[in-house]
Order: sequence, then C-alpha cells, then structure tokens
Amino acid sequence: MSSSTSSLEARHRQLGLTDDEYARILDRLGRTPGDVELAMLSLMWSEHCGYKHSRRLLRRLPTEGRHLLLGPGENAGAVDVGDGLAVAFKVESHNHPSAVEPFQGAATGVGGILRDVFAVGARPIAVLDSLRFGEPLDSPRSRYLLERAVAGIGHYGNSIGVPTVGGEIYFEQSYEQNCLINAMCLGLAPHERLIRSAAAGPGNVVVLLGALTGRDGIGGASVLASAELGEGDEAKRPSVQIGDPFTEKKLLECCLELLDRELLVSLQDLGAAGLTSAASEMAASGGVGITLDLCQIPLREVDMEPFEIMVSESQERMLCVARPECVGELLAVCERWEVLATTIGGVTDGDALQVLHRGSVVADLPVSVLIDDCPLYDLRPEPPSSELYSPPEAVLGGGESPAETLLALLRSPNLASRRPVFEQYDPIVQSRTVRRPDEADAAVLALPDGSAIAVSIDGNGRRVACDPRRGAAEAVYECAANLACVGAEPLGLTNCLNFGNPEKPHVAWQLTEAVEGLAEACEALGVPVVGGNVSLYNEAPSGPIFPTPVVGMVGRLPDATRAGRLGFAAEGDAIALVGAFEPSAAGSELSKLRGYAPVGELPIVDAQTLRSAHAAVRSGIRSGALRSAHDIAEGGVAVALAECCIAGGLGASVRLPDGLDPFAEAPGRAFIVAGPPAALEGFAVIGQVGGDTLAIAGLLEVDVSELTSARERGLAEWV
Amino acid sequence: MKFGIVRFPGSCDDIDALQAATRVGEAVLLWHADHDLQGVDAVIVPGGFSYGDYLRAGAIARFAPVMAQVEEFAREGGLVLGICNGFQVLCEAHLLPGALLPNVSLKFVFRQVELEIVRADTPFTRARIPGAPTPRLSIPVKHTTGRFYAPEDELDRLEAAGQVLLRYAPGHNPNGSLRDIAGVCNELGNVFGLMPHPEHAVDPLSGSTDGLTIFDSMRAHVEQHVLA
Amino acid sequence: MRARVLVRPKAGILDPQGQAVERALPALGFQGVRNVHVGRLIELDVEDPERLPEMCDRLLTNPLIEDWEIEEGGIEEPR
Amino acid sequence: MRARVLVRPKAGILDPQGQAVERALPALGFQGVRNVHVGRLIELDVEDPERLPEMCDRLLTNPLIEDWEIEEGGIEEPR
Ligand SMILES: Nc1ncnc2c1ncn2[C@@H]1O[C@H](COP(=O)(O)OP(=O)(O)O)[C@@H](O)[C@H]1O
Ligand SMILES: [Mg+2]
Repeated sequence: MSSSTSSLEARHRQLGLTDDEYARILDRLGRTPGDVELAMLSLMWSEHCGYKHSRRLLRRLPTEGRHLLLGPGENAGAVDVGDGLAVAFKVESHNHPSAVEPFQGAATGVGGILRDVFAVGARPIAVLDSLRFGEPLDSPRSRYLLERAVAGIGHYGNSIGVPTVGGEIYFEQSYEQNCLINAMCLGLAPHERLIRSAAAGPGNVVVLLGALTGRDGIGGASVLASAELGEGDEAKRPSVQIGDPFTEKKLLECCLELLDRELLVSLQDLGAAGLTSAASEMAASGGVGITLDLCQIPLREVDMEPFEIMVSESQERMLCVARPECVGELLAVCERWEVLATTIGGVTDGDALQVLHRGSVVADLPVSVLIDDCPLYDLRPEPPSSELYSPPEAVLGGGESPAETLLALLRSPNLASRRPVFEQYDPIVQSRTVRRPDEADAAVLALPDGSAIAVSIDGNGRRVACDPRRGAAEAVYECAANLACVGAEPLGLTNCLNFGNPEKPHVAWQLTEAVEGLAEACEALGVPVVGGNVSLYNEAPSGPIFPTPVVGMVGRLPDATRAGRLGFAAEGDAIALVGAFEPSAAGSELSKLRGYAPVGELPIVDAQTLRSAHAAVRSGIRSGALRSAHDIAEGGVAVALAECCIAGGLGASVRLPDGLDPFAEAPGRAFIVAGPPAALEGFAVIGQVGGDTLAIAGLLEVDVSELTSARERGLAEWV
Repeated sequence: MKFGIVRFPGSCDDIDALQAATRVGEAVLLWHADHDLQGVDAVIVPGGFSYGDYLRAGAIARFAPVMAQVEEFAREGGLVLGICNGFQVLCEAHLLPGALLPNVSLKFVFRQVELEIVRADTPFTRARIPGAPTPRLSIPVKHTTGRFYAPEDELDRLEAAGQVLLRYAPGHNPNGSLRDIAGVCNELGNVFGLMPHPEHAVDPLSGSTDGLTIFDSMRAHVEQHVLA
Repeated sequence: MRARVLVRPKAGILDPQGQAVERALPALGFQGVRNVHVGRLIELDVEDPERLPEMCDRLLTNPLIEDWEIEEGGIEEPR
Repeated sequence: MRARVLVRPKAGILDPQGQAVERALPALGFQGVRNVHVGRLIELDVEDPERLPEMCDRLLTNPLIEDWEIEEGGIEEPR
C-alpha cells in the first residue's frame, strides 16, 4: 500500500498498534507522532520488545540468590562461580525466522544470543540448543527443518569458535506448523569486566560497532516507505537475514578488548527493533537522553529512509557509550580487529531519544514513552473445557513384550541417539569441555581454578500440556537432576517461554500455570531466575503448540576431574535406585507411542525428598563413591538402565522394586547410580553391572548391542 | 623452545594451540598483520575459520602479511605445523601438496578418530607413544572441508617419498580423504599439515593425551637440531 | 540439453563472501575491483528443459535469498 | 567492466554436491537429469579486465581442483 492512499490512522493498525494503543500514544505525546516516531513506537510497543502480555506474570519468578551478580533486565544474567569469575547466560528463541528459513534463522538465533552474552562483557564459552519439530516420520517439512536448523546452528557456533555442548530435541505433531528453535549461551568474565547497558554521562559519545546497516528485518514497518521509491523496492527489503559469524567473531574479540582496556561506559547489542530498542533501552536504564545522527551510520544500501535505518535489524552490530577522550583509542582497537566503528551520536541530559537526519529532527521522543508507557495487559486465564490436543497416531498396539517395548522406545525419535545431530557441532573448541554430549547428563566445562561449571537445558512440552504447573516444574527439577549427575549444584537458571496466543484464555491459563510451576520449583530448590525470553503466538489454525517452557540451568562442581559420567563403568559394580520414585504413565513417551493424548495428572513432588536425592547423588559423585549417575527421565527406569548400559558398553542385571512400572515417568526425582558395592551401602541396591545383556528380572533380557543399534538407528534415518 | 601461533581474523583454535604448546615449551601469538615471527623456533598455523572460510577455506589467509614470513621460515627449514584450517592455509600457500575439499557428507563432522602413524621418524611424529604395539593416536576431528585430494600420480609420489605421515585407521575416515590420508608433510619434511586436532588431545580431562605426541616431537627435534 | 543455472544472492541480502573477496583483492595488488558477488554455478544435462524453472525453485536454489537465471549450453560432459 | 567468473570442479574429482542434487531430483518428480556439477559464480566490476586471469589463478580459484572461465557482462550493479 502506498502512503498517499493510507491515512496515518490506518497506518498505526498496519504497524500492529491497536486503536487504544494509538490513543495512548497521542495522549502521552500530546501530539501526533511523525512517521519515524510511529515506526519506533510500534516496535517498542510490540509483544516482542514490550512483553505486553507477559511482563506482569514474570514478576512471579524469584530472582534473588546469593550467587546472583546480574539479574533480569540486563542482556544476560550472571552468577558468581568463585575465583573472581562470573558466568553470564541466557536462552532466547528464534522460532519465527527459523520457520521461514531454518538455516539462516537458526544461525542468526545463535548469533543473537552470543551478542547478548558478550554485551555484558562475558566471553561466550558454550552454546546449547533446544529444538522442536513435527513428527519426522510423517512430515518431510519437519525433516527439512531439522536438517537445516541443525546445520545453521553448527555453522554459526563452529565458525565463531564457541563450542555447542548440549541441547535437546523433541518431535510432536503440535510443532508441525511452528517449530521452536531456542538457543542458550554461556559466557565467562572476571567480575570487574561485567558491564551494564545503562548509558551514562551526558557529553559521552555513542558509537556503533560492526556490520553495515541494511534493509534487514524491516518487515511490517515497510508500510511507511515513501511513495516516491520506485517499483521493486519491496524486494530490497529481505525477509531473511544472513548470519555472518566471521564479522561477529571480530566484533566479539574487539568488544572484549575494548572492555579489558576499560574504554567503554556501557555496551548493548542490537537485536529486535535495531537501533531504536538499543538506544532507548540504554537511555532508559541510565536515566539520560540520546541523540543520534542517521547520516553518520554506514549503510549497506544506498538511499535508506530514516525509519529503515532506525528499525533495521541487520545482524552483527553493537552500540556502545564511551567518554570522548577514549574515542581515539577505541577506534584504533576497532581498526586492528577490522571492525567498523562510527560515532553516531551522544548522551544528553533529559530523557529524549532524538534522531537527526540531514540536519532536521525526524524523531524526538521521551524515552519513558518508548519504554515505560508500553501498555501491559493482564491475562484472562481459563482452564480449557475440552482437550486441546488430539491424540498422536499409535505406533505400538500395547501387545508388545517388554523387550519389544524397550527397543521401540529407544528407536523413537524423541529418545533415539542425538549423535547425527551433535556430530555437526564442535563441542570442544576453547579447550574447556570435560563432558561432551552422550558422556554425561550435563555438559561440564573446566574453570581455571580446577573447578567446573555444568549446564543442562530441558523442557518436555507434552508433560506441560498434561499439567502446565507440574510439567513446568519438572523441567526445573530435571535440569537440577542432570546437574546432580555430574556433581554440580545449581547456581541459577534461565528460561524461554514458548506458548501460543496469550489472548486466548486457555493459552493464558497454560502460561500462568507454567510460570507458577517454574516459580514453585525455583523456590523449592533455592535457584534464582537470572533472565530469559518469551515467544508467544506460536499457533497454527489447528491450535497452539504444546506449552513449552524451556529451562537452562547452570551449576558448579568443585573438582573438574571428578565430573560424573552416565555410562556404567566397571563389571561387578552395584547398581542402585536413588530417590522416591512414584512415576505415572500420563504424558509418558510410551503413552505417546500407544496413541494417548497428553492428558492426565502428573505425579506430585515432595521438595524435601527430591532435594535430598539430588544431594545424595551429588555428594556420591563428588566423593568418587559413585562411578556413574543417570537421572530417570523419558522412557522410565527401563530406558534409563538401557542408556547406562549403552554409554558404558556394559550389561547389567537388576530386579526392580515390586510394582514399579518400568516405563512410567517422573522426571527429576530419581537416579540410576553405580559404584563399588562397598561404596553403595545405604543406597537401595537393585542389581549389578556385568555381562553383555540388560536383564531386568521377570521382565526382559536384551543384548546391549541390540539396544545400542536400536538407539543409534532412530534419528540417523532422518538427519 | 618457543612456538609461535599465527592468529588470523576468524582463527578459533589459536588459544587452544597456544595452551597445548605451552605444555612442552614457550608459546606466543603471531598477529596476522605483523611481519615478525618474534624469533620463534616453530610456527603453528591453527584451526578455525580464517576470514570466515569465505571463497575457499584458507584461500584468503594465505595472503596475510605474516604468511610471507612463515613461507621464508619454512624455506629455511623451520618447523611449521598446520592444524585443520592451518592445513588448508598451507596447501593454499603451496607449502604443502594437495588440497582439501568439502567432506563427502557435505556436513561438518566432529568425531574422536583413531589415527595410524605411518612414519615415526619425522620431526612431527618421532615421540610416538612408547611401547604402543601399533602406533595409534586418538584425536578429534572437526571440519567441513577436510577431504584430502591430490591427483593419483601425485598421491603415488607422496607415498613413495614418505610424505604421508598420518592415516585414518580403517573405518575412521570421517571425510572421504583419498587413501585415508589425515596428514602430509612437504618434501623437506619440515612442514606438516593434518586435519585432526592434536591440541585438543593434550589433557586427561579431555579424554586423550595422544596429541602431545606431535608437540613433544617438535620440541625434541628443535632441541636436537636447532637449539643444540 | 546441457544447461547452466546461475544462482546469485538476492539484491539487498548480505553477501559476506563477496565482501570478503572484495576486501582481499587490494592487498594482493588488484585495485579497482568493486561490487563483488559470489553465487553458485550449477550445470546439468536435462531431457526436459521446460522443467528447469521448477527445479530451480524447488531444489536448486533457495528463492528467499537467491535469484536464478538459466542459460543454455555450458561445458559438455564427459569433460 | 562487469565480468563473470565461472568456477567448476575439475573433471575427475568427486563432486558430492553435484551428486546430491542428482540423487534428490527424481524424488521430487524430475527425471532425466544427469551429469550435474556445482561450482561457483563470481561477478565483479573490474577496471582492468586484463588482470582477471591472474586474479583467478591467485585468489579466486585453486587450479589444482578447479577450472575457471571468464565471461563479459552479467547482472549490473547497483541491482
Ligand atoms: N521468561 C523470562 N524469565 C525471566 N526473565 C525474562 C524472561 N523473558 C525475558 N526476560 C528478561 O527481560 C529482559 C528483556 O528481554 P529481551 O527483550 O529478550 O532482551 P534482549 O533484547 O536483550 O534480547 C531481559 O533482561 C530478559 O532476561
Ligand atoms: Mg540484548
């Protein structure tokens, strides 16, 4: 639509603002906004930037903890890991871009989360990915999305020299139209290098670092294009952004050197809404104003319009504030790293974000209107009155023997070996990796003082669909259990809330319940939320995705050399079951294979019992009493045992406690551990390691080689 | 004994190589734009994605100013080790024979592989693990462009001249390299390139210390021939 | 028929390869080179050239980020 | 002058990209496609076209594994 035929009133709607929101803008400004201003406001007041439907809810999440250094509100949160070091981390979604172009969408997702981490002054040291697709068997599109997203994540992480050390993948029909691509990054920094994004010091200089600004990601705002631009200009606003890890690698090294030399007052990445959000957030958190001169900004395309420059989402850019006397040295460092650096404005008194173009003011907005006046909406949650998700197609009839059932589970896309995926990621660059994928339940990275950090990412949407509150809590418990298996104690967590349309009452209910579950679990474990991300409107005509809170947790262990492994390690070791384990079939992997819809109550958790089980495993690993530990998650105790056998290349014979359903699930509560029999006194011993088969008394006996090949074959067919 | 590790824009395993070399000697970084090797006794061209691997892996890095010095150092018999991207750079610079092509799978591959030392009497392989029955090394590979290629007659010549120093053990070729070649040296024997990453196998915490063989060998050679 | 498909990064889309080449050339003493773009060249024998556009859209290129052009001819097989 | 460099994998060298395309086409209903090869297309403005062969040999291609061909013309900048 050309601007000559559309009135300004129509435009605010085209830009995604409601009439009420537009009225609010008129009221706050006391005048009509100009074109550039309207573009800026529409983006800052969007769900993505303004968290309109989730901000109030997020206040429920506990954010206090004794290890916390940076909490929500910064580009990434950070916790203390001792020895004067901090670990910053965050998880973020790139769902919608990846559905359009999975390779570049996933790649730029990784690029974006890396920038959030080095924006706080931390060197990115690890990436994890959390992926959701439709069923690979039925859907060529899902196989394509999987293959290309994995290639894109590897491309960016591998090329920039940050190891991808872990992740998770689930396949469920509900993600067929809305795949989820979440990426988490961890960074390491000496405490004194951590930096905030708050701009400060009127008179200081604003410098743009990194890539040229192009017409990337202008999307919706392009309705503002002036009529004079010729035909075909629409084609010049690419709908897909190309990630350039090489440029970001230089940008990353350059930013860290600038910080080490103490040349920066504040630093901020450019993400959604580009310069607009970066500048307004820096100004808002610093209580100052910022003036930008668009003519100074180096452009990739000639003749870009002011609004295009202000909202461009071109990748691999950062904004920083520096004292005037530091600018010379700053530019010299940038030149050495071959990073483009341009002074584009300055910090001012007051609270105006002022934008100049060819000598005239094209925007002059109070930062408070851009940031604080964004309307916040209360959700209207209502539990659904009917089932939201249809049952999956049955793969198993129910008449199979336990051995056949176990093999079917190991082969199923959600449980099969992830090797075809993680072999496309470099997990060892930077030489910190002590436990790589398939060696343990959490990735482990060594620190200079001999200790280590552990990290895990989890979120089983099917269980959250059954019971949003308990399912979300389980994601937290499972992460903590994974950390316990390597001997680590949780320090903090991050989360990404992937949900459907929050304006629908049942999605609002899922969201509210899930946040409550996360909060309860955090409180139960005493772990703070250091930050996160929200992705809403993941919805197809057929309905919303499974509610999918993804949790990433970071912990610490005192001695890297004692990091736990999951595989059975020695013939003759005793095997014990740790934890109160009362699993249920609802929401289990087997229930899915049998064609049951995701409904039913999940088992309750007694926080005290859970914590003491985690503590027992953690201390057993730390002391060396345990030679392996593995939490019992999807597929229940039978699958957990099989995984211990496969990873160790050793058999086992066990007798399960009476009445324990071998395939029922209660993630996060219980563990399979093994160690020398004398060391396992006081544990509930259920058998011993040895032989070439997994034998569960009265139930099944299968060759370890057969278990291995079932598990290895599963995904290999699709990747 | 002092190693110099070249750092290009886009190098990723430079610090890893520096740390590995530090286990057997001193080590410094050499900046790509400098014309100075800082008096090092051996040069390592490390892994990573120099210049983004754009155009062809190693194609742009070979023209970095520091490479002129590296070439001269190599002509004078100095030890030069190219790891992964460094191997690609040395091939592009014609310091090593052959070329590296995209993996047959067309995908990046990370894998712990077994390598056979073809010759254990070279400056890069002489410190092979004592007492090992077949001299095998367990070292990780990680690359997208690692398929070693040279024309057939050139391959014959390389093998006859003893320039193939490392092979993937049977069943371990991760990329389709011709004749399972994992590492080759130049005619003089002082420049060596390999796709696997010995610098990632020097610490028991990482699961293998077999990569130290390469660094130990280089030190032994330098101490015997250069510093003596 | 032997055909040739020229695949180019779409206008307005970042072309990091082209940029890298453009920056590398002056250092080698090649001045006066500009607007470098790197794309792909696909050559193939087709029985039914009319289906080529469809092949381009569906498999050979990614229409979101690439433009294509078909030319007849090209180096013959076996080379 | 706008010029175009066509870069092709040398004959006899395994071209897995070409093979992958050739294998994928029949599954999409495209029969009768053979001898697919995937190379690179480099387009650039040069002031001194005579230096192009040298650029090709030194930077743009690796003569051990690639052949090149220079053509005049190509899509003009700015596009
Ligand atoms: N689910 C969540 N839990 C906790 N904090 C959150 C969550 N979602 C967003 N946040 C916090 O809100 C702030 C704004 O998030 P976002 O706009 O994604 O940041 P950025 O623009 O830096 O990527 C961040 O500090 C982030 O950590
Ligand atoms: Mg940010």
